[in-house]
Amino acid sequence: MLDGKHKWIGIDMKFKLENTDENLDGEIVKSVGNNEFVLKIQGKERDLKVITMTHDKVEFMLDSVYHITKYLENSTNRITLVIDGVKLTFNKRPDMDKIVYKHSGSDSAADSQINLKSQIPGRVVSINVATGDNIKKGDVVCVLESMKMQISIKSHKDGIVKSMKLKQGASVAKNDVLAEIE
Amino acid sequence: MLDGKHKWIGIDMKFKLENTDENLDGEIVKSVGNNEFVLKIQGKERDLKVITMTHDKVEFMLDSVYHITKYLENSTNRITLVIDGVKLTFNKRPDMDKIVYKHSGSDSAADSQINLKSQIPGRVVSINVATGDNIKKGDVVCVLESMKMQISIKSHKDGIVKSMKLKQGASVAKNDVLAEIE
Amino acid sequence: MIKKILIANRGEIAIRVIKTCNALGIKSVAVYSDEDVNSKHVKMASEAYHIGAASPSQSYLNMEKIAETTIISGADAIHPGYGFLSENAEFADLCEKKKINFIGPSGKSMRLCGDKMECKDVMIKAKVPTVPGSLGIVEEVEKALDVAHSIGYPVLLKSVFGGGGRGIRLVHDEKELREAFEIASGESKAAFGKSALFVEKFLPKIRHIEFQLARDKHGNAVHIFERECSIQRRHQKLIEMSPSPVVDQKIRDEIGEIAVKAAVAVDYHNAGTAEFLRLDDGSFYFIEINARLQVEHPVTELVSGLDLVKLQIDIANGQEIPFKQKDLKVNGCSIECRINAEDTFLDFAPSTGKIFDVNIPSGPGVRVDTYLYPGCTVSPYYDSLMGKLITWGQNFEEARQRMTLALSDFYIEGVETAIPLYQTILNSKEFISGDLSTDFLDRFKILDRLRDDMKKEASGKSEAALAATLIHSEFLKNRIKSHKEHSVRWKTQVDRH
Amino acid sequence: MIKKILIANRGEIAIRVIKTCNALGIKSVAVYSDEDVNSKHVKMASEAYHIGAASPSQSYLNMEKIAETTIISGADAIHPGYGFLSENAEFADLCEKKKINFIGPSGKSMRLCGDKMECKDVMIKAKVPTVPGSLGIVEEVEKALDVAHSIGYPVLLKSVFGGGGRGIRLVHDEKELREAFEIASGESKAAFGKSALFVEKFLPKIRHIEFQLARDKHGNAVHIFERECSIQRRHQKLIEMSPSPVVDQKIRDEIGEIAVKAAVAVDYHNAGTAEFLRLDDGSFYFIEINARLQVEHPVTELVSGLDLVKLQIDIANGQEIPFKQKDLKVNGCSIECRINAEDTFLDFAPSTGKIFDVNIPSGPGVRVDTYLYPGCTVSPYYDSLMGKLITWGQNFEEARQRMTLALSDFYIEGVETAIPLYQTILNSKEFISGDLSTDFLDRFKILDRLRDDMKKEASGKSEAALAATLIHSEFLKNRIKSHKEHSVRWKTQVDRH
Repeated sequence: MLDGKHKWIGIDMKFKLENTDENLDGEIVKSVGNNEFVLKIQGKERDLKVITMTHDKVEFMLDSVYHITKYLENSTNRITLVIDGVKLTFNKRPDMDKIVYKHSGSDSAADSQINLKSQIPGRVVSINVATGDNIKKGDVVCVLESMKMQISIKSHKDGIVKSMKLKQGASVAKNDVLAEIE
Repeated sequence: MLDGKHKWIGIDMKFKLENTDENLDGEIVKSVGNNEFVLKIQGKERDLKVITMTHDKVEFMLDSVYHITKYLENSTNRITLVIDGVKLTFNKRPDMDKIVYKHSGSDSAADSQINLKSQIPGRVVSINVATGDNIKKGDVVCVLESMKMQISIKSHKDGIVKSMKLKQGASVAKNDVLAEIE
Repeated sequence: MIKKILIANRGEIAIRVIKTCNALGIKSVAVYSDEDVNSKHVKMASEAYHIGAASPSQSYLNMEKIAETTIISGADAIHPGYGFLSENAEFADLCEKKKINFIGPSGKSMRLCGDKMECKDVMIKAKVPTVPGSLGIVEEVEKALDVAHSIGYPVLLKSVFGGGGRGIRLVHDEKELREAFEIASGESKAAFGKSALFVEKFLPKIRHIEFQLARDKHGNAVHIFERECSIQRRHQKLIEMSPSPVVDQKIRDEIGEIAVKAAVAVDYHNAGTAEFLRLDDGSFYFIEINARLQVEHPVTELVSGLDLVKLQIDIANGQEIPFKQKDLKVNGCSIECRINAEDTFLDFAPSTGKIFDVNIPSGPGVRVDTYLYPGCTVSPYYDSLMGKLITWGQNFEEARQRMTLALSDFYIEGVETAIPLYQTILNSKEFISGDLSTDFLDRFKILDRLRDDMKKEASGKSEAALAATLIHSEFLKNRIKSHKEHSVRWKTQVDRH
Repeated sequence: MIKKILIANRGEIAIRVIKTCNALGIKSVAVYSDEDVNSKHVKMASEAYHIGAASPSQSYLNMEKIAETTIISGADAIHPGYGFLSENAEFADLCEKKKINFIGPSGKSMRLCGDKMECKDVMIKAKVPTVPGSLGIVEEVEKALDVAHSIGYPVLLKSVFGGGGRGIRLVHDEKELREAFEIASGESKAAFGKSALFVEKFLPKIRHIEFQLARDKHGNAVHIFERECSIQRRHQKLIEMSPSPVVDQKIRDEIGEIAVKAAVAVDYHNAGTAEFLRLDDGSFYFIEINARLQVEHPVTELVSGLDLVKLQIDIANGQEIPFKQKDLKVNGCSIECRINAEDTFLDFAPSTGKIFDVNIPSGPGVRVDTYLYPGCTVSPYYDSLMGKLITWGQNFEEARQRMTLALSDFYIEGVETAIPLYQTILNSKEFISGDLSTDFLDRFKILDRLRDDMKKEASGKSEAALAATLIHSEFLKNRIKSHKEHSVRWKTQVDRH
């Protein structure tokens, strides 16, 4: 599925395009090497090749069409960018988290592990389960904020929450154990 | 003379313009504030106002004429720059040090001091006097290399070299004592 | 003969004048305020002098300082550009007194052009058609009401000292006229020490068409065709073109001759402009003479092949205009869009700040006059015109297509501009068919269409933007995780070489 | 009708073609090699496809891959630009086979143009004057010697497969001819499997003057004036202009007619160029037809007002040329300088690398066709042409002045260019008086003058440079001493706003 070497995490992004009724949904399906990726945008597979990327700029080819994107704002609730000279704003969809992690564990053998680890450093925005809760794979365990984006961390397996290692507002480092789920 | 607040050191620069017989000689006479300076170029006073300055670029007005200079090479023996689109190279004059410090001590009361201190950090290129030497104010005590330029450090007073605090090739920090001269 | 010109201006027009100075081997002297030390005109001129604080009254409007700087710099002439001191008769007089060659008309001629009522009077005597209204200024509201009654409402109440759309009020009835008169009269008294208002018939669905003029000191005069400047907002021009879609050679000859007559009537010498209103029935009414180079002069340059700044300098030198009316032919079509720093959706309010990035379009038939460069600043102290995009084509359609392409290449990061608005206008069927008028934006609800266009554009790009955002989020995350680990991966291709 | 064009090229010419596609509402498809993923033509096209490795043979010369990409992308036509596959008859045939509209002449016509000897033969039959020399290729050195003897030394030994100055040898006597023949024959055999050389009289002090042609599939043909391309180095053009200083309307009509005749003789359709040599006595000799758009086509565009790429597309669409010979008038004068990445003082050796900074000139009468942007790369894999600076003026002198000004505004950091050389040429009295010839650089020892000019320029700037260096040294020193202490002092004015 995801390129093992680079540990691509399948992000599922859901936005609403400002000033329109347009809802958008997309995810990275896989990395195919040479800076090329397969994405799923609005349910359709698309090929993307990165040309250059910096902290606020992406130049890329999407299905053989060149685009340049510059990010002007990247906050919790909205992302404003200029693409090919056109300014647009994505708003967080009110019905769901903006970014849902499909995979929280980094290993393919995640199911057998007890520890739910954080892939990213971040600040704990909310804790959504408590010790003793019976949860299912994919349930949101907590929400972290990182680089001004809120990211839901989901359980990597079905099980019972044995312990929570988090405090609201606290910072977690990469690979910190967030919870034990048995 | 020099603006006390900013401790402008009067550099006397002597170059030969490459591919010509032209010798050039200039010094900073004083700082008059607001990024403006009085220079003496080829014996004539000129007003210079700095507009912008970076590690390799100077934009300035010289007697009301705008110039932009970009440095391409700034090594021990030569400086290559592009000024207003014209590339030119200054070579070190064979007859003298490229840069002669007119003042080595930073204080006006330098004459009464024993310690010859370094105004700049740098690497010791050569040591030109030995303990016990009888030297005069202005004699070169040593040569330091800093930012790829060689800078002669001259004695701040007449006297006898009591001790040398230097080793060839060693680094000195700003305000390090280079020699004691009594 | 002029050897060195001080340009008493800033921004794109100062640069425009410097370019002609360079072409003629004339030295150019720039002046700059505290705010402008980094401006492009300072960098481009042969010399540049600081003349004062940012506020125009302390720098670009400081007549004594500018005259003094001219003498210090050894310049023998002043080019005033447009705005600032360009139509200040007192300054023209001062230059004459100090033996500085002012590149423009005499103070006397300028006074006549500047005093709209006196000028109108002269025009009526010279049998130049003018807009129905008061014959001279009206000091009393009752007099204004009489005039309005005789010509019929709605009427415009205008200040003699206005210009560029300022000091004009539209009133529909007696009550509105009384109110407007009181306010306008007060404003005028406060600003100029006297109330100097006049009343003119409001003409609906008018076009603004102007004729470029040139007249030398020997009395030779020509017009260099018309410019259609009907696309406006708040009485200020946004888009200009030459030729006008409603002017054929017959009309050009006829109205051009009237324009020349107007220049003769005020003994004008310099390049200048006679402005007219054109009604739907094809009739033209003279409004005023602009006694200076216009912002929109490049469209005339592109269809005539002339350099109007050179022409101004030649005339100031006392030379004869080196061509006759019959030598001038309209070649193709040219359109200009003013690139202002302003927010279309905030009623065109100024938008100022640092320009982080700019891409200036180029290509066949594309000309850009601008002071922009990456890192420059759009100052709140001066007007919002950052530059002008001008295209030329063999015909209107080619010029229009080149304009839409050039507009999409014109990227300015840091301030808002009307570039998206221009795209909507340029692509509208009404603009294409030439159905122009000064109320074009309102009449066709252009701002609503612009909103729709922008939605459509954003919608068309939304999937690509989402794709970028997915990958960019990964990148940011990986960057946090490990700079080193992924640095090779994200190294740009450019760096590879 | 063509709806989508694949451009089988790169660099400035790919961008040039994209601009016309945009203007016509035609979709453009770019192709790119590994080396070019960051190139501007990729960014500007509607779509872009990767076609192979950096080496041209694996990408821009890969006929099958390009044809295949055309079909995959849904393009219905190919524009070949110049160079690469533009004059490859096999490729034109391949396109025909695959039902791709090749924007150029038929393979048959191209073969005729490409085979210099066969073309010459056709021209002689069509009574087009050609340079004295062998009637057909000479396979044996003895035959070459006979021809040389009959026309007189010095002679040029040329390869049929040469072009753009390659494969031409000047020989002064029998001995040189024998030696040159052996080498050239060997080269030709190695490259093309056969020796295909011919001998031509060497003509001293010649001008290179060419005529722009266009002929449609209905047999309508026009010439669009001449271009003077005499300023060359190593038989490659540096500066081109239209009109030529030695061509008046009578000569234009006369030689233009011969040029059209040449196009008819090879049943040419497309825009193309008939190249001539002009001797000092005023006689013209046909050399060859270039069966493609020329590098220097913009000078013709600027004096004719035409878009030659549009004209090519119209002709490929089977349309008739929409004007007649009598509709075409030379308007003003245009000059082009080729902006190559090469070192004038290293015998014009290529200079490649990253472009750290670039300033592209603009202004009245200035056009720049280029792929340069700050951060782009000049690749060693492809030719050294980074762009073209073209100016227009009402007359030669205005175009020339605009060129010298624009050249001084054209700043490219990262590679060497001939910009200083062009300044020396443009300002030389010989260029100004029109005393041009293909040996101009040698005849007037221009490189020596350039050295002098550069010394003078450096000398003129040396005091300002020393002033800058004094202050800059202080700055560097202070920066070391204390970043914080002086940061406010050196803060740029730009940042202040």
